Amino acid sequence: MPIHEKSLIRPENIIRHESMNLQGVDVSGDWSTFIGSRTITDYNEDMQDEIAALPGGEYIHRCWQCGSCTNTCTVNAIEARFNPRYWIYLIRIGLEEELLRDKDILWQCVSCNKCTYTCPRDVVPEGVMKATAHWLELKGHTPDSPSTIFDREFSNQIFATGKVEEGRVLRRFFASTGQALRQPWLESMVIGLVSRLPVKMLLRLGLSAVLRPKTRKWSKSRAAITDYLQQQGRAERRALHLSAGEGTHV
Amino acid sequence: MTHKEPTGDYNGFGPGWKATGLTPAEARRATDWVEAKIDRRALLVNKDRVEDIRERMWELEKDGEIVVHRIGDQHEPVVARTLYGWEKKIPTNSLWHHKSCGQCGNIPGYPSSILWLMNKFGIRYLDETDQTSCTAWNYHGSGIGNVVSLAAIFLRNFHQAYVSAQAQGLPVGTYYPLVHCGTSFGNYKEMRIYLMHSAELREQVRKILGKLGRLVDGKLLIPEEIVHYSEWLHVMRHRIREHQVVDCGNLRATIHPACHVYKMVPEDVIYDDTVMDGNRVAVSTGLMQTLGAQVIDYSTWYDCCGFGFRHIIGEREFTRSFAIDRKIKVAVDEARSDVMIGHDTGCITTLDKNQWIGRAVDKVYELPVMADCQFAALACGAHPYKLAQLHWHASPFETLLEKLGIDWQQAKAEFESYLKDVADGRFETLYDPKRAITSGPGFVRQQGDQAA
Amino acid sequence: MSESRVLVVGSGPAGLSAAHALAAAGSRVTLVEKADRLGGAPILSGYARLVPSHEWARDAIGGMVARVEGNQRIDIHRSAVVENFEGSLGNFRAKLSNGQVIGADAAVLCTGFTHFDSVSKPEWGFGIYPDVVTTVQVEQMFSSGAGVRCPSDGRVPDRVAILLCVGSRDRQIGREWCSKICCTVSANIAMEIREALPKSSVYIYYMDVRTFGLYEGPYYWESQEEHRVKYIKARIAEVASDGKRLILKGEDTLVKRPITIPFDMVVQAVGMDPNVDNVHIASVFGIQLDKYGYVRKAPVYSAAGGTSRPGVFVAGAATGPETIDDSIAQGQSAAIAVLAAMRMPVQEAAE
Amino acid sequence: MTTTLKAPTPIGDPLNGSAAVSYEKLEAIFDDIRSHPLYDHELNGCLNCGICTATCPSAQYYDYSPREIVQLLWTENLEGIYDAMQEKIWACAQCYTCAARCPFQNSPGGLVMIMREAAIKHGLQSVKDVLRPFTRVMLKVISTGNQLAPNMITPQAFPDWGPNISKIDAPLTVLRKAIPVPTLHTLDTAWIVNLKTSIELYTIWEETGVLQQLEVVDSSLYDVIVDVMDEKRNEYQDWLDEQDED
Repeated sequence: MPIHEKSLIRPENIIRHESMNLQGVDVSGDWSTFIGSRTITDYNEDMQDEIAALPGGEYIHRCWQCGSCTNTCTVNAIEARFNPRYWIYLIRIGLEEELLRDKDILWQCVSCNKCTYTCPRDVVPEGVMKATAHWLELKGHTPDSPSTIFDREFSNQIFATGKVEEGRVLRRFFASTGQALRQPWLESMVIGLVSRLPVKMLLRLGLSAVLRPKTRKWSKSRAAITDYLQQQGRAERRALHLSAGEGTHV
Repeated sequence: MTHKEPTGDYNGFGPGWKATGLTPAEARRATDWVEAKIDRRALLVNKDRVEDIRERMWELEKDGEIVVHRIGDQHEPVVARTLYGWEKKIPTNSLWHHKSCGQCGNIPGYPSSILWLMNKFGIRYLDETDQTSCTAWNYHGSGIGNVVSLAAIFLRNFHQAYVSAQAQGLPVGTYYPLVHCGTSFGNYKEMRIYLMHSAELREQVRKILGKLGRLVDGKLLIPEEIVHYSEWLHVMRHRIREHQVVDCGNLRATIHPACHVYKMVPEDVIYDDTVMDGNRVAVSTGLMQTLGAQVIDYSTWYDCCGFGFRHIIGEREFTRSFAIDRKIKVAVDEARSDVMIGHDTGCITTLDKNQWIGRAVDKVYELPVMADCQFAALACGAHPYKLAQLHWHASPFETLLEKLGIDWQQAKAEFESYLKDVADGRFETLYDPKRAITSGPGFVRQQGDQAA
Repeated sequence: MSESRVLVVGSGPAGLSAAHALAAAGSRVTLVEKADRLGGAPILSGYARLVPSHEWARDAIGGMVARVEGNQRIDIHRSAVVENFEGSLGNFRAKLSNGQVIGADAAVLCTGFTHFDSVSKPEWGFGIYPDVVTTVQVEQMFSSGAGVRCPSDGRVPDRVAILLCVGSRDRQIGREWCSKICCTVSANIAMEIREALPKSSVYIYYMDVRTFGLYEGPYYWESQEEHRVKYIKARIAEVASDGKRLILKGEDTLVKRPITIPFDMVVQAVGMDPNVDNVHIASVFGIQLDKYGYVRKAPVYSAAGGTSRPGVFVAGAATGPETIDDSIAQGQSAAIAVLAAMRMPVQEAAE
Repeated sequence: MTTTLKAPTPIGDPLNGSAAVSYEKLEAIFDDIRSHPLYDHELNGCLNCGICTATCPSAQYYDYSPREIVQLLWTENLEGIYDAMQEKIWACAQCYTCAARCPFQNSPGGLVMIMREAAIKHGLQSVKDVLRPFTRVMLKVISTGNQLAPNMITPQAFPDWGPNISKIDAPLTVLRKAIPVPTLHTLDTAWIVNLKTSIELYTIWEETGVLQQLEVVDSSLYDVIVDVMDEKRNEYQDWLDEQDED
């Protein structure tokens, strides 16, 4: 007897044995199908504090669920599931499992900050979204994607030299993501650039690629920045009850 | 106690009404006393705000709109108290069995235990074939049916109960209907409320019943009380104890109160301060405690069994999931229950039959499930197979019987050999089958009935 | 004009305020209190710190009691009730249960309310599970100095739930009113628990939060901003126990999923019922009650504090759920109404 | 010239992706629900408190919420009501816990029944799908007044009830005869039902429009039942004629 109201059940809550024989009785499929409960049975009481410990999340506890943020939200206008009010509620009372269901759309905040201006309680929802995306990353809920890898290569180079050299970022990005260096779009772009840019600039670009120049007196600044980031990273991991490891990607 | 007949202006305000003749001061004191002693939930403000449908019934009778089938002396009523401290008369004798299709269909030990207990007390009753299901299961499950059809069926069955005694040469109203099924009980109580509230519904139903010849003096016949068998068991519990032969002292019992028994028309349900401090419906719990068992509370006592009305027929995935996770598992893990006792058809079926399939998801529970009347019969020495018909139960009642000191293997052997007699046409019965037909094809007037 | 005599019934905030105001204006006051001491609910029920002053009830209301007890113009009858009351404005006679007969020009009923009895909602577990308590009991835990502990075993609760609207907004039990003060009181209690037990978590289950007027800031906002109290939009359906902890069942209506959450302690924010004696009081004083069982107020636009009977006035929670501050204000307001009513015949004669 | 204030906003059937449903049909369905004699009895208002959903057994398993049903009706959300009539109303277990607990004394379970009746009246596809497994039961209950029969509980129909439908291995006829209540010695019905009784019941079905309901939902079942009952009526008439002759 197949379930008529199947669309009302989360697929992961259906426990089914396509083929099963119990004590000589064939109970395959529908005959042995069970439904798991969708009831919430506990709160994660650390969750609000964890988000609050990350930059941007400091004022999450003020929220009273008026919905102004969602009403003004740029992303919500085209993606109804993007609902900062709802996520703030989930975080505040610690419904982690529910929040994680939306982990793939949660990072889509475009930081327009309309919510920041409209919030009557100064929650800074945009900051909360940022903190939440960060939280997902730290907790390991967001596997590497091309965009996070690109970000990392980009940042690493800045940390290393205080500058960005696009060619190198691209090369490393392709290497890390296992892509061929020779991409048709890249080739045509390079050809376009070479034919249009002044020779002097081309020379400088070529030299930079070889010599990897640094910002002047960078090593001192780098030490200070790295130190700060590591300190920050350790604090964040502590707040999130994660084992002490590397800070953010330095 | 002398009982003055109601007279004058007040005639019709309930059969028990009589003028007290108290002075205003005495009346005030009496009222204070009642208010102090009454059920704790019957708070001052509230009491006046919840409608007692019976009051409307008496008014309609006074206005000549309906006839009320009264519970009389021949029914030997016992008074019980309901949720708000109101009184409800429970008849204990001269009963008309309004059977349950689910009980008779797949838990036959259910009706046989009730009849057996009644025989033990020498109670007069009628078990006849002129009755239908209330059809509420079908309505709640499929949506086929409507308020008019449900109300008409209610009144047809209760009219038959009213006139049934004529077949034995007895006056109408001799037998009072005792409803076996919880859904019928809840449904009939709802229908009575709708009927009392809606003149239009009464008119629609009156036409139909007129066509069937089911009116009394051209009026609808409405029962004074709608009574569930578990209420009868409840008020009989001390008398049942007198017949008890099996010690239940080391038993941990959980109760599954049936939704349609106590959530539909909740103001009509029996609560008793001596049963769980009046915090739980009294039926079944009161009986089990009286028989000496420990009744253990569990966190999902209020939950439904998972029957689902439609689900049990079309979609048992929900039924079995709910029955195991929310009832059986909790009763076993939390209450360490030896037996779960219920008082309604669907619940017993659901909780009993849906345990086995738990093995499919490694939820292996073995909790005996049976009705309060079956347990009471066992406690009074009834045969577990021949009478309580436990072999229709899928849950492992054998362990329970061992705990009660009943040799089930011997009983089983006795029953198996009895089945040979049955196959040869020799069977025992609780009841004279000739009385089962009271009119129409097959009716035979009994010798001596005229004189009875 | 001879000195006026006024009967004040009840010595809670409203009664203490009315008695003092009348005496200060030169009247002779007879104050009748059915309990053996003055102070009304805040004293008799052992409230802790009051909203919004945060003063201890025994200090704040105690001060009002002392002021009245020390007033020569106020004649106090404790452990007494009015058994009979007849006459008309300017000429009433009241017979007290202690046998005394009092003459009065007018009467002010400050008969207050009764805390909702949670036993009437068995599905919420009060009276079944010892760790289900009422806001009044938590007040007592604070005011007695015992601290918030689970009554079952004396342990410090890790997780406390406060259920709003217990005995309010519930047709099942004939209570179709909002008790007005429970949201604020609950926020206050929640903050006090968090202050006393910083490791605990406190959740408030609500339908709406009605910390009206200026209570919004110091209660609703502050409980969240400073004390991290969590508000969950759910009216709890049932409190059960798994034998170890209490289990709360409800629907989180924002997440749209049922919840069954374990708690150590459940606090029921009990509402304000009409005084259980109101039917009796109404018959003794010949006044009407409203459909909920509170004292029916006369139209307020001409003169506040009137009842259905001229010369009988009313103040405070006798007319419906009321705060302590407003009860005190109404006591004074009724005093003015009494004085004005007694002057009326003089004025009419002059005209 | 007439002006339409409410813009017709047709929606498609979410189940079968069929053509959009006209606003007129949505309105007709809601009118039938609202004009049901019990509608005002079951719906008084809503505090949106969630007690009904909290106590609802189905809400523990399905994305089904009695609170949502009440809200849809209370706010007269015609599309939402129609949508709920595809799947959600069939998830209700009809236990009436919601009604027993509602602080406003609504009956969400009762409202679901009203919506099911309306779904049947309008012959929605969901009704036909949902009621397919009910055929045998409906045949039984309409023709005999008994919902359930011993011979319906077979291992083929109930494999999930396990091997022990009876723990005593004997023919069903013998097992039924071994029940000490004589009215239960039957296989086809839960108890023996008088011929006259089932005809009286059939008259009730006819008079109350239940047979028309059935015709909408399952015309072939309807035909079978009409045949069976005609035969019973003839049989009863023959018996009555015999009585007259005597």
